[in-house]
This record gives sequence, C-alpha cells and structure tokens, in this order.
Amino acid sequence: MSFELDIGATFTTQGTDPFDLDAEFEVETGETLVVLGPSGSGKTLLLETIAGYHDHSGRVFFDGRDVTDDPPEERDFGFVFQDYALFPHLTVRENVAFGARYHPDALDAESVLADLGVAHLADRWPRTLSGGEAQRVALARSLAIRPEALLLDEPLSALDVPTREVLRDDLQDLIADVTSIYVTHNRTTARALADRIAVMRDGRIVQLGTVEEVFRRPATPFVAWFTGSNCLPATALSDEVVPQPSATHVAIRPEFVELDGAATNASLSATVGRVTPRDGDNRVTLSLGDEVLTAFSSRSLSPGETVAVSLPSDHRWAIEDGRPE
Amino acid sequence: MSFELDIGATFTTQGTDPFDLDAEFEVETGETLVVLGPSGSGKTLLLETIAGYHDHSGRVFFDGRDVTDDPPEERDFGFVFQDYALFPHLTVRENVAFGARYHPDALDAESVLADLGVAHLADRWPRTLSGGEAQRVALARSLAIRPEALLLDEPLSALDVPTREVLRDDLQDLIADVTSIYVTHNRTTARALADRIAVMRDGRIVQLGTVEEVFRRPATPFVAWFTGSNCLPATALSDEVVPQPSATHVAIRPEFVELDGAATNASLSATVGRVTPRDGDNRVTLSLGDEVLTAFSSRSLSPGETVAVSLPSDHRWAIEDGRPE
Amino acid sequence: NDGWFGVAAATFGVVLLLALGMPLVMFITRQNPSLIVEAARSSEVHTMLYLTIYGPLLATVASLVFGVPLAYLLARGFSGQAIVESLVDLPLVVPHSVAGILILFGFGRRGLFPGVSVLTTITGMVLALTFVSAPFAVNTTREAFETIDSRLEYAARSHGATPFETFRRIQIPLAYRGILTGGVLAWARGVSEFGAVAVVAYSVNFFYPFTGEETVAQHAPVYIFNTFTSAGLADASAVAFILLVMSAGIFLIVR
Amino acid sequence: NDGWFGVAAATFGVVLLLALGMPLVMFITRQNPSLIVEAARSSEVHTMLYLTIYGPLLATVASLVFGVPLAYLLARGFSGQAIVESLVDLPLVVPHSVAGILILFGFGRRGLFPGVSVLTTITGMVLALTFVSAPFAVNTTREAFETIDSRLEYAARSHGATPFETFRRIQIPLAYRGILTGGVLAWARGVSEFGAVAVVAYSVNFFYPFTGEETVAQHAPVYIFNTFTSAGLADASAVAFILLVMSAGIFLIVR
Repeated sequence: MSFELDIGATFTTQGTDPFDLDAEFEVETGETLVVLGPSGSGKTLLLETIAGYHDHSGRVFFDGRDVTDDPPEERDFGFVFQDYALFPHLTVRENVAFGARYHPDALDAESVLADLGVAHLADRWPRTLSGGEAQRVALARSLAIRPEALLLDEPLSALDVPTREVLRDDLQDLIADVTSIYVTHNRTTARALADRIAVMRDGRIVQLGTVEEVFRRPATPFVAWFTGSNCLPATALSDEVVPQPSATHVAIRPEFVELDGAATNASLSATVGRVTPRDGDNRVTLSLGDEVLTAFSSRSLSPGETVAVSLPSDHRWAIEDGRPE
Repeated sequence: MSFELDIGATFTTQGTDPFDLDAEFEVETGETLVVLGPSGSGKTLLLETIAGYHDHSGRVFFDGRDVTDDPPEERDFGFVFQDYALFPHLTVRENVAFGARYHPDALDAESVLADLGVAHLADRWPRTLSGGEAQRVALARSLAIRPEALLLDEPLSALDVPTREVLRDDLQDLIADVTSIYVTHNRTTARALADRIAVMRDGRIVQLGTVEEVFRRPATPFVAWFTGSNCLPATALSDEVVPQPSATHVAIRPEFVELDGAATNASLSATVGRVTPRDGDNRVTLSLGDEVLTAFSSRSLSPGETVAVSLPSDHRWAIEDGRPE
Repeated sequence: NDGWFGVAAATFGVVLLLALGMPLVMFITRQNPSLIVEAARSSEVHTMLYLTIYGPLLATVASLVFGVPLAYLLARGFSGQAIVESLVDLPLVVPHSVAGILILFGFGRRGLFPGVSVLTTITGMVLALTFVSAPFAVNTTREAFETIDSRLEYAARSHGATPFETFRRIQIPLAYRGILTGGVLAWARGVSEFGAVAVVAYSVNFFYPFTGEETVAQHAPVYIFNTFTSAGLADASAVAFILLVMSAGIFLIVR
Repeated sequence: NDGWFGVAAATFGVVLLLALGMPLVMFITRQNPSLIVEAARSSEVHTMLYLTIYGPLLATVASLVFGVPLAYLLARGFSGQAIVESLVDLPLVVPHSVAGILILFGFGRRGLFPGVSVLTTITGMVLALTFVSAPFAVNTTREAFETIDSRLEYAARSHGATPFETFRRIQIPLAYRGILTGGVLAWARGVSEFGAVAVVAYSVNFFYPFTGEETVAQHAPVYIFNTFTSAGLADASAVAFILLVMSAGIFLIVR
C-alpha cells in the first residue's frame, strides 16, 4: 500500500525567523525515496515532522487524513537516527524488543537480529557496539515493530568512508523491500539507495523524480549544482550550444564533457585549472570565461593549458526560466 | 626548512586501556603531508600531541630536540580545528589578530583576511558565519602568526558534499605553499590535497609515501582496504595471477579490474553482485568464491550474471607477508 | 603544568580550602570524648536525632513526589516557564527566618487551611523543610532530565510508547541517579535548616514510635543552637559532633 | 500535548508551586502598611539593612577571589580532585548552626588565629557567611568553565597565549555570566543565612559609615527572628517584607 504525505508546517523558535516546510509527495510500497538536500534545508525536520516529534502550526496529511494532532506512537513509522539513539540502559535484545509491548504483531527480537546478521550482539550493551553494529541494531529495532514505512536520517554520515561504503551496500539489500524515506546530503548515497529522489531546498521540494531524471535533467541550477552537474548560464555559451532558445542555463554532467573531442558538436575553448586524481581518471576544472566547468578525463593535462571542450548534444540539458530557483 | 617529528607517547585515561602513539616522520618545507586513517586510529591525537595539548608519558622530538615539556604557546604550529573553534566573543578581525600580541612578526589581520578573500567578514561575529566562511577565518587566524607549519584536523568534514568540493579546491590553493600536516579519514580529500600520505592505524603509521605509492602499492591489506583498493588473498587466486610466490595478498584498484576483457592476462570467472551508478560509470561488486571484488564499468550488467574478470599484470600489486598488519 | 599561573591559582584555592577544612579539623581534634559519650547516651538526644532524620525525610518525599513531575515539565519547556522557574528558585533567595514567617502566613491560623495547626507541630516542620528543600530536588532532577538526548524520547515514542510509558521506561531509568542526588541534597538541606524551623516549630510535638507516645523535641540545628546559648560551646559541640558523624554516615551509605 | 500524563504531571507540579507561591501571596496581601512604614523609618532597621548588604558582599568577594581560581583548577581536573570536591561541598551538608560552631572552633579564641576576635564581630560574620556561601560561588563558576569548549583554550595556546593570558582573554570573558551568577547566588546565600551567624555573631559590632562610628546591629535573618520572638509575627513580618523587597530589587538590577 503506497501512501501520500502532504506537509505544510511552520516552525517558530524564539529569536529566529519562522521556518516553513512545504512538501507533498507519494511513497510507493517497497520504494526508497531519498530526500537530498544541504544542511539547513529542512530535510531532517521533514522526517521528524512526518514522525510527529515537533509542535508546529499548519497541517500534516497522511493519505488525505489530517494526522497533525496524532502523537508519534500512533503514527506507524520506524525511525533510524543519525547517531542511532539506542537506549543506553537496555541491552541490544531489550532495545529491539522495546516496541513489542505496544505492537502485538511485532517480530521476535532474536529473529530480526538474526535476519540482519547480528544475532551474536543480543546480550551486548549499546556503548560497546561499533558504528556499523549500532546501525544494524537501530534498524532491527525499527523493523521489529513492522512499521508502515522506515524513516532514516543519514544513518551513514557518522562512519568512516570505507565502512560507509560497506554499510551502504548492506543497507541497499536490507531496505530494498521496505518502504522508506531516507534523508542525506550525500549524492553518492542518494544515487546508490534511491528509487526516487526528492531534492530539498529551504523547506521545499524543488525536484522529485527518478535518479536518472534528477541527475541528468535537473529542474533548477541548484539541483544541478547539488547533484554534481555542471550548470552554465546560456549567456556564456554560443547559440548553437544552447539546446533551445528559452533556456536560461545548460546543465551537463562532468562525465559527458569531452576534452579535445571530435568537433561533431560545438567546440568551446577552455583553460585547464586544477587536475585532481580520482578513481580511474582525473577531475579537471576548466575556466570558460568567468564560468567554471568540471570534467572527468584520463588525459594528461597541465594547469594553464588550453583545451577544446565539447558538450555532446544528447547529454546537454536545458534549464528554463520560470522554474522555481 | 623541513623538520622531523619523532613521537612516542602513551595516553592513559581511567577505565580504558592506555593508547600508544608511535610515529616518526619528516615534513618538507611547503609540503602537505596528509595523515589518513579511520576514526580511533589516533590521527587527531597525533596532531594534538604535536601541538602539545595533552599530558602523556613518552617523549616528542622536533628536529632531534626534546619538546615534550614545551607548552603549546612555545611550539610554532598553527592549528585549524574540525569545528574551527573561533573565539565566539571576538569579531572575525579580533580572532585573526588574537595571536599578534605574542608574535611581533605577525601579519596584519586585514591583509590576511584579504588574501583569503574574506576581508568583508572582518566585523562579523563567528556565529553568523557559514561553514565555509568560518573555515577561511580559522585558516586566516592560524596563518597570521606565520607558524612553522599548519596542523589541520579534518576542516572539511562538517560540510555538505558540494560545499566540501568547492572548499577542497580552494584549500588546495591556499595551503599549496604552506608546510602542513592534514588529518582526514576521507581518501578523496587525501588524494586531492596530499603531497605525501601517511596511513595510520592503531596509533602507528603503517605506510608513508607519495599518493601514487599509497594508492597503487599499498603496504598492507588494511592500507589497500582504506584507500579503496581491492585486496584478495593469494590463496583465492590461481598461481599465474599472483605476481610473485611470496605474496600473501594481491591488491588492485577497482578502475583497473577489467570485465570480459581480452584474455591477455589470466581470466577469472565471477558473479555480478551489486551495480551502483557513480559519476561516469557503475561501481560493480563481484563475487569471486568467498571473496568480493569491486570494479568500475560502464557495461550494462545485471546482478547474478557471470562475467570474465582479468587483473592486468601491470596494475596488480603483491603484498608480502611479514609486513606489519 | 600551567607554570606560574597554575601555582598562583592553586595558592588562592588552597586558602579557600583551608578556610573550609581547618575549622572541621580543629572541631574534631578538640572534642571532649566524655561529653560526646554522655550526649550519645541521652534519650533526649535520641528523640532529637529521630526527629532530625524523620522530618527531613518526609519533606524529601514530598519534594520528590511533587517535584519530579514539575522537573520533567521544566526540562521539556512550556510557555510561561520563566515564572515557574522564579517560583521554584524563590526559597533559595528568601532568608531562612523569613521562610518560616512565610510558612506561618501561608499555612498558619489565618492561612490556606485554618484547621491545620503548624506552630510547634511536625506538619509545620515538614512544610517549612519542604519549602526550603524543594528547589534542590526540582533543579537537580531537571538537569538530569535535560541531559537525556531528546532523540531517545523520540525513539521510544515512535516505537509505540505513550508519554507515560516513555517517562517510566526511558526518562526515569536514565535520570535515576540525578533524582537520587536531588533527594539526598533536599534531605541534607532539610537536616541543615535552622531559621525556618526555628520560627515555625522551635519545639516540635510528634509521635515517637520507640516509646509509642506523643513527645516534644527540637530539630537538631535548633537543639544545638539552644544548647549553645544555654549550656555553652562544649556541650553544643558534643551534640554537633554526633550529628555530623550521623550525616556523614548516611551520606556514605547513600553514595 | 502529552495527553493524560501531561495533565497529571502538571497537576502534581501545580501543587508544589502553590505550596511555594501561596505563602508569599498570603504574606504580601496580609501586610499592615503602617507597620511597614514605621519599620522603614527606623534607624535601627537602616543599620540592620546596611549590615545585611555589606557583610554578605564581603563574603561574596572573598568567595570569588579565592573560589574562581579553585573553580578553574577543578574544571581542568587534577589528581586528588575528589577530596577537594568533598571539601568544597562540605558546607552544603553541615547544618547551619553547626557551621557556626565550626567557625568558632576554627577561628575562635583557641582557633588558628587566636589574636583575631570573631564572636560578635564583622570578621566572624564574614567568615561564617564565606563558609556557607563559597560552595555556590565555586560550583557555579566551575560549571561555567566546564561548558567552554576545550578547543578554544587549545586555539588560544597555539596562537601564543600563556595559561594566564588564555584565562584572561578566553576563559574569563566566556565564563563571565557564570561567575556573576555564582556571585549573586553566594550573596543571596549570605543574606539568607541565619544559623551560622546566630551562633558566631548574634549581634555584630561594626563601623557604620553614615554615623561615622562603631555600632551594633543584627544580620537581618537574626533581627527578624529576634523580632518574631520578642514582638510577634506582625512586627517581624513588616521587617521581613522590607528585606524581601530589597532582595528582589537587587536581584532585578543584577539581572
């Protein structure tokens, strides 16, 4: 059963401007919807508002029903916190069994732990767990109550890079069939886990679509920037490079920028800025007048060198004026 | 003037095992030495011990001179903290000018701020700065006293990914000519900023070398794992794939693993596990018996598919037994 | 390892520590053991000690029963909180003998409950002690609640626990030490109190279970003051010594 | 928004707030204005109020001068810290009249400084008040030092500041509000104190600058108790009212 969320909420804290949260979306059964946005965009607040943790003015609707005044224990969501928030005075088993008292249909703690491959941790105390172990236990605790959906708040962000990569792979399998909303500022995590991505900015969803759509066809220059695409103002480009006259910006992912490529497409002349190695090739920044363009290239380039750049037409994407910026 | 550090220190906290720090290395003038290691490896402690913040048993030598008992104010290092640690009761200008009273040759606050492009922030309060702005001010504060070297403790880790990328590029320019020791757990940051990398584990440096050496010729399986290389035990491979009989492990970076490549090198058969998109191609995990291998490939692959894998001989690296693990 | 500044700071600190510690050392070394033994055998002293433990204990129970829920609400925050905070801190700034006078106005013959007699009764003593010790119970408990990560509360709620269940299974166990400390501080404050009790119940009528009848005694600080003015420093200090040993003993047991 | 549990908690909390607040309300509404005016005009009351402000102020200065360095050292930590902490908290658990007796033993005729007279002197009063109020100054200041991120201290040191310069330019400015609060709490504790002062200096001889000569007065809590026992509740409450208004006024000015 898929569900719809419609959130319009205003948060007022003394001494700061009120923060408006405004989002409407549907989550399909079994889908992982990733909310991607910078810090301060309100993505954690969105998740916590869905869970019902905060007082706010405005209303929250779940499948058209007003749930604004429902307390968290009556909303059927599991929540996995950034720092896991395991109960420190309870063992791992007691943590996972915590919700069973309130959910007659809850799964057995032992069996959930076994499913997640951490049955051996059952008698341990939370403070003795590694980050990866704590993450699995937190996931087990939430899955045990068989929630409508899982809400995950950057559960990978506290981990070292290699550990994060391993756990991201695991998480992909573990939540593959669970309806989930996953919040992150990391586009690599978003791309790995998402069925669909909602890009958030200043409390609003600026684009919602498949991974392909968001990464290849950004709706605004902000989405392009935040997903790692290049985004050049149309005025900085010659007319033949701009896909359509109404475009204000042209977006292209760095992997499609061709350096010294065949002149089948409009060629531009650029100066090499910084060359930084990455896995497999180099990340190259290019100065194009006042604009900066990023490309990936395995060619050997030196800073200051002039190169011909082409933006293949089937990878250019026109951003039009009038869309929300 | 380059300098040598020789650190042998034991830290004792009640209720925990004593932690030993043991490192000896030289830093060249103008060089950026990156200390790369997981959390808990002691890399921040190393930096803080160089700066003289902690009591410990053992000795610290600087160019052969015992500086163990020198207080921090007599050690000539600038320190840039993870969360910047700007003085909250002083303006940006006052922060940058803080050290001038104790350093007659200090640079003028205004001019350092101008050099870093943040002269317009001089009258602001630290709490009003964005992460990127605070980072520059913290850098300015440390550069103003013209230290022997800069010590940087993951100053990028608190930032969003796109902001981090921009600031990493900037930082590359800003500290290019400054002798610095930079601590991080992020191999991408390490690769972008380092002249040389010291990989740290459990308080010891397990490998120290150029970026190329550490990433392509890891000294131990741990270094291979932490720098993102594949590392397979020699016993899991046929003899012709193992570069030399004494090797216990074979390391190869994922970008050099060829899928269905020409059979010029020994071919192995593997099952495709997970296919995750990344910029430009896919990250593919492959099961090779009990071992897992990561490759980058732009081919369209499905999980479960069997593929031929080759590990080109000029990219394989033999890890030998007897090296510290 | 702070150089001359550390030495200077330590010197200043030691002066204060000597001012606090030396009187205790002098007090202990100058005792007359026979006077202490005599006092320890006196049934008057026994009754007094019973009252001194029992009265503050009742006040502590009252402070915790009504103070822990208030501390919980204060830790969560509510509108008008500043007024409630001022009210809770009020007894800290009211001079001790004035506190006694306030209790007489609030609960005396012309007070809220004219039928209840407070002057020279255990009721009056407990009301006075609750008034002066409640801030310790509330503030310490509140700090304990505030140090609990609010995400633990969120987690409990999302796993189905009602606010009461969350309070019972998460907040109380995690704030347990703080509540205990608050109780001990409130009790110690009650045992110490002189002014408010001296005004409301210089002598206290209460039921003494060891003899099974109503009796009259004084709260220890009052008794010691009374002994000091009527019999002199030596006799007062013998009783003070017994009280100090008893307080120290109970403190060690609780910790 | 906690449902029945929130209502229950609020109910319990309100009972405590009423117990703390109603006596004050009853006290204020039941005053006899003519008695207050009479008391406010009395030069005896003026001398008493001067002593009540001045004595605790001296004790607060002493507590801060010697207590802030100690608080700084406690915040940094040192070996043997637990013993020092117990000594600092000692006055909190010593009954008030016993504190007075300790001061007599420590600084009286047979004490550390036999040449110094404490009984019925301002010296004795200030020593007694310092003893009971120092823990407030030390503990509050210590908490303020402890909330400062130690990396700010590291940063100052690495930029060339010695421990003293770091203390002066970083720790003091950042802990300023905490030190002020500690001072106000210590002062309020001193104004409140009855037991220790009643034992050491029931009547105090001191130099009164407005008449330019030595005079005798009582610390306000003692004066109020004395008035209560000799002249009754009505007269005592008039003086208590003036003292409360004065305390509240000074509190508001300081905040």
